[in-house]
Amino acid sequence: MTVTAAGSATRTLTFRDAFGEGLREALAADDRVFLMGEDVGRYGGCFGVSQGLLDEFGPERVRDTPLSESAFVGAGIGAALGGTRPIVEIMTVNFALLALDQIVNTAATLRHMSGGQLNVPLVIRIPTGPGRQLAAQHSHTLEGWFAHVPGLRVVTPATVTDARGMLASALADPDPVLVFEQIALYGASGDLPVTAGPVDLDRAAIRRPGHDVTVVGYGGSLAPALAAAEQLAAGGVSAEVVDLRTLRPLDSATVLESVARTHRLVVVDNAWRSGGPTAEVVARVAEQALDELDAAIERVAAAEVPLPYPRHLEEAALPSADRVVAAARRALA
Amino acid sequence: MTVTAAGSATRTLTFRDAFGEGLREALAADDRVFLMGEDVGRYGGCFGVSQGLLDEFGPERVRDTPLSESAFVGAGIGAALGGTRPIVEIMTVNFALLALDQIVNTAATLRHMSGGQLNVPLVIRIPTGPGRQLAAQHSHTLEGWFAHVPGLRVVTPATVTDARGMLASALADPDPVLVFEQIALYGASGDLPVTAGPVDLDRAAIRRPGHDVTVVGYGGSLAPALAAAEQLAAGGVSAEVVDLRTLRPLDSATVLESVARTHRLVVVDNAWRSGGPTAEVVARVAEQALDELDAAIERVAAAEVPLPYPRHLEEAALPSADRVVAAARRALA
Amino acid sequence: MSKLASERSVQTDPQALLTTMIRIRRLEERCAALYSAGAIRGFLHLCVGEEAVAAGVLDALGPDDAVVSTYREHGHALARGIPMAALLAEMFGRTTGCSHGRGGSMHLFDAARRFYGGNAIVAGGIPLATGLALADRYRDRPWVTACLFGDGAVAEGEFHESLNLAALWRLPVVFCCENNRYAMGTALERSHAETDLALRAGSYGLRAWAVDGMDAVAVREATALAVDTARTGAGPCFLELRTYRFRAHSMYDADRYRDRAEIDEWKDRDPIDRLATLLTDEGLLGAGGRAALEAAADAEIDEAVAVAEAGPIEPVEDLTRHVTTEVPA
Amino acid sequence: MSKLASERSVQTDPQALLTTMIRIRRLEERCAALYSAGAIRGFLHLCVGEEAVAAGVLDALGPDDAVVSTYREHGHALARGIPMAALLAEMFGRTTGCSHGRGGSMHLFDAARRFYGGNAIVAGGIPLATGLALADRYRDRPWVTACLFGDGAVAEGEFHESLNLAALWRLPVVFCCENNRYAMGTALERSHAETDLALRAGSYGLRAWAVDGMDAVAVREATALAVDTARTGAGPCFLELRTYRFRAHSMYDADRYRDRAEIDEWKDRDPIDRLATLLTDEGLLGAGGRAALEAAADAEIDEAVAVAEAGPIEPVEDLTRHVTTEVPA
Ligand SMILES: Cc1ncc(C[n+]2csc(CCOP(=O)(O)OP(=O)(O)O)c2C)c(N)n1
Ligand SMILES: Cc1ncc(C[n+]2csc(CCOP(=O)(O)OP(=O)(O)O)c2C)c(N)n1
Ligand SMILES: [Mg+2]
Ligand SMILES: [Mg+2]
Repeated sequence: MTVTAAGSATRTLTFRDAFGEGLREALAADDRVFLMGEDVGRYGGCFGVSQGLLDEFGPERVRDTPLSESAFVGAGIGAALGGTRPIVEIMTVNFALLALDQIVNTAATLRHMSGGQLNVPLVIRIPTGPGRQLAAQHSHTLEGWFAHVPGLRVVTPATVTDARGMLASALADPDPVLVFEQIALYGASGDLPVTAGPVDLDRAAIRRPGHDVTVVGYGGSLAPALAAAEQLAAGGVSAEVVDLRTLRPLDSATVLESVARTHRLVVVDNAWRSGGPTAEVVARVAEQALDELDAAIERVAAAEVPLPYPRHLEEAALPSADRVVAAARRALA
Repeated sequence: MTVTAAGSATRTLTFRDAFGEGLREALAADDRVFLMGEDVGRYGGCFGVSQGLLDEFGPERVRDTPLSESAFVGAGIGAALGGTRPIVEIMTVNFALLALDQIVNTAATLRHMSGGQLNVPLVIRIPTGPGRQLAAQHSHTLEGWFAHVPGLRVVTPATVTDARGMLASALADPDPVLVFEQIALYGASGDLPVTAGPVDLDRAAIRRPGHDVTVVGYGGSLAPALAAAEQLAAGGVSAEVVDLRTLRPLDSATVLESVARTHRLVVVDNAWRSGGPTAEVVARVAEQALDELDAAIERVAAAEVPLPYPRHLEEAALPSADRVVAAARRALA
Repeated sequence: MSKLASERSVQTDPQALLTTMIRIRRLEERCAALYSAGAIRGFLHLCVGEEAVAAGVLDALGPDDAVVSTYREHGHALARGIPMAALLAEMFGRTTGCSHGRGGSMHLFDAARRFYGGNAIVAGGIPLATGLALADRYRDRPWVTACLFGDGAVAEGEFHESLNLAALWRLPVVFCCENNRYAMGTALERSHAETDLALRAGSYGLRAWAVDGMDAVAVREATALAVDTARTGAGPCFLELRTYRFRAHSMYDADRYRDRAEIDEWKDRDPIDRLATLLTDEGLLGAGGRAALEAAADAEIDEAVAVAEAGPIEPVEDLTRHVTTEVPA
Repeated sequence: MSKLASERSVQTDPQALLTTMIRIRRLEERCAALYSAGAIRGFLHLCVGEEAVAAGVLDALGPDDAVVSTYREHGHALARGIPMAALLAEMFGRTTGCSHGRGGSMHLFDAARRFYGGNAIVAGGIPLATGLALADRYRDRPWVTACLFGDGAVAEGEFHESLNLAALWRLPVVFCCENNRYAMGTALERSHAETDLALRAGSYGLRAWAVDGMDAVAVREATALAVDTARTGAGPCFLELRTYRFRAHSMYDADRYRDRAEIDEWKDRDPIDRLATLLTDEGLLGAGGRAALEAAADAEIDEAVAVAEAGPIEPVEDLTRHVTTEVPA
């Protein structure tokens, strides 16, 4: 634990540990909570997030499932209806495609179809994102698809504090919540205030205040946004960085307020450019704040290609701090 | 057959028959072509589109499948690799969720993963859309999801000529093409030039020229766009109506050119508002033609609710000509 | 095959089964008329001919047991005890409907009766049922979930994944496959390489057997046995209930894919006629007894239609309600 | 169980199988080293211990037959005849790789050899293989598709849907389940209610049997029989090839979920040792014969590594190529 200049105590931990602590706390706090998914138990989680939990909580509460994404996600929905609080892990978003029917046609619709009689207090954890040379089938960023669906909440922790706190908030939500965890961040560290607890799931956050240009990111695109802001600052440009945090419901008010201050907007997205979730951010600004804009909106997103294996091509396909800086400079030109 | 004033011969037929004729012609023209899907044969197609084809072409070429969306779509991919030209029907887009893994992780990626060695000349027909009081699980508009994925082509016939001609064009494409057919249009009729043949799949079309405001629709949202233009004309407003036709690759140039003439944009979409395919249209205009806009962009889209069963609520949830007119008037105010 | 009254297990009340079947049959026929008259819209799937399944399965469940069904669920819902007026109001899209009018015919729900729909995705309810059973197991409750689905659903991946999961974890589910030999227009043998569905299900290591689904008493007793098995922790069971639908797949279907002769053959095995005859033969149903039951059902339906029609429609201002839970401020 | 040389079917050449297995083993071990050195990236799944499956299955196929595999496919690719240099260049991300460098270890392709990947979605290749067989059937070609996948894949819905479809349509596919008893860290009996996978597969009405997957000759002969069956129109077959992986699931896996003793027990059945011993006993492999094969494999690998390393990387300007077919203007 360290104490910062301002006197607030923090400790440093990895995203992996932050997510893991969130799980441990959730299991300890409420015996209706259990974790299920492929290799969450004996293996310790594909990325080590749930290491140790099987020993601590036993096989009823930390359940390894067969390779059956549709069935175990659907079983999570049923178990949630049955009064438990399941946390279902889909090993990565790439395999979530196999469970989409259950998520979209059942989890998201049950409350509505039943006229409000039922609710589905289910949390689905989905590791996501590119960056590890895993090629075309293992590098998807599909958070935007889920964010399109009424009835779901989609959160994308991009800081250690959110990684630590979002699960508790998600479990407190009476409706289905999808938590997208960035695989590329698991090994990264950040500072967590020792007083940190559940976090607000309704609001975007300004991660760095600024007044010349607004840079919007979320999940895996927050890091290049922040790095770009750093570089821009060195060149005398003050960038305000907004972390969307929750893609549905989308807090566009925070973005609009920022744009009202800066009059310039760059959005950053690991998803393919066309139809990614930041298209919605751009659309809302174009609808609601056109007069505020002093420059064309810039998008920095993934190239329109299934992700290639070689590092140099994968890097070229993805947003980088340099590309964000260049976009911001265009907006300021 | 009728001969219009201009002397061009046309005949009137339903979308159902237009799609059916396209199928018949494709089967007759190339013996590598076969049709497969649930109830396409004996039943005649869930909506009657393939009525009669089983008798005409036999069970090898018109194949009823078990209820196994993932397997028969995947089998279509494999059969395409194996030198045939399968047309796979997924009964409606609502069930396409069960086949998304095959479409996204296999059909869209095989060419790239193999470094260009393979291509997948597969056509998938997907009836889609709301409007028949089929409620929350049977009224999806998810074309935009597919349009997000590099490697796929997504076409959305909204006129009888496109309904008649797009299949041939899709079959001529060496890569996977998804043809979304509007269920609500099957029974509607239109005029088809007797000389009509394959159609261009690369370009949007201006369905009605105008100079005051651009109204963009596609598939099921073209009809309210056109009806609105009619109403607007009665009030002295000249609306230009653009039919996107192909959602991927998106021909934004046609939209941008129109906006450069009208300086006002209304987009109409049966998909849920947040993250629907028209968010991308709006985003492109905001990126590339901000200076052309004299008013905030307007979106008329589906309400953020799983579609409700009662007619009055379903209607209220969907775009209508009146809502488009109101949006256009706001843009012109 | 059905046993004589003296041999039947004590809980089975054949008169009650007959009454339920007649109420279902008459309600379904009325629904067809209401659909033709435009009062019911959307898709409408009737279970005429399959009433023995609805009556038999549902009668074997206790009030705490859960039910998961399909779009062909009117009979299940009625047999579960949902009032006719609530069912009809739902099909009329009224707020007094059992799903507040939001769902229509394919989405009948009743949380208090643990009736979890009404699912229009074929096989979509099977994972859900597995999860309800998991919750009961997890919370140590002696409840069972009955999951109803068709023969077509057996071809879907979700069926396979769920049966394996339920068998692996020994969950208290009874999988009730209502095998009416057709999935829309596709006959069983054109959908399944192995048409003995109980044999197929048995390969997951659970108890599975076929039952005459035109015999309400047999269905009731088989279900009771399966429910007992599941309740006592011996794991899930699978019942293949062999039945037939007398009407088309939906009101939208021209029914061109079946032989008239085949339909007639099955109609000869009408589950209502059959049980009524048996009860008459055994002296348990007097002359005019069946007609009286039918008249009572019709009276109940008349009243329910009137009540349902009087129900209000939801104001358009409420369009986006029921999407997420409304948390009181 | 393997037969004596005199009893083996004429086509089976055990020396060739041994050579193939040794080439696979040495290549895999080299890949591990290259991964640790950072020359190979992404996920790397090795098949050490499972070489008898790769050697035996692939040897039973003709050049026109098709192969569909998984992310654990180096051995299959090599046994199919893809040159080592093309495999290694792929793992190094060079344009001379068998997938032009775009795919990496999990996505080895070779259209000319009808090797259709290299699929990183568990069970994702099974529908594809079914479709390749459908095309052969449709075009009246006497070709067979071999579809390789793991025991974990059997739990997926796509397995079930595909087996039913293939059996229903009597398609010429041989489903080769490489049962190494683990799906990542999850043991067979914690994934499957019924662990006799051949029995499960048999319930689709196709021929299915289990084979000692540590015996290359047995695998070869079983596959030949299955391929013949499929080729002559008698429908698909399913082979459960019982084997074991000696190394972790991937280079990323700490392998904490298996007992050392279990691993050692299976290592005693090493398929290479076993066949080498058999051949030695039968006088078909002289002293130093195995060492010579290993040395030859190493020399081949050394040269292939050098060739692969010399391959160019793709220019960044070409990033968006290979997404759709480039139609010449
Ligand atoms: C996943 C999915 N695919 C297709 C459909 C369209 N559909 C609705 S009912 C049906 C037939 C189902 O047959 P079966 O399971 O035997 O039930 P039955 O209608 O005979 O009661 C089909 C194909 C659907 N609703 N869901
Ligand atoms: C659909 C899907 N779910 C999960 C994964 C992650 N994953 C990769 S390999 C694997 C285990 C597969 O086991 P098995 O089928 O037995 O093959 P093996 O690795 O043993 O060869 C898992 C869970 C995946 N790639 N695809
Ligand atoms: Mg049926
Ligand atoms: Mg395995």
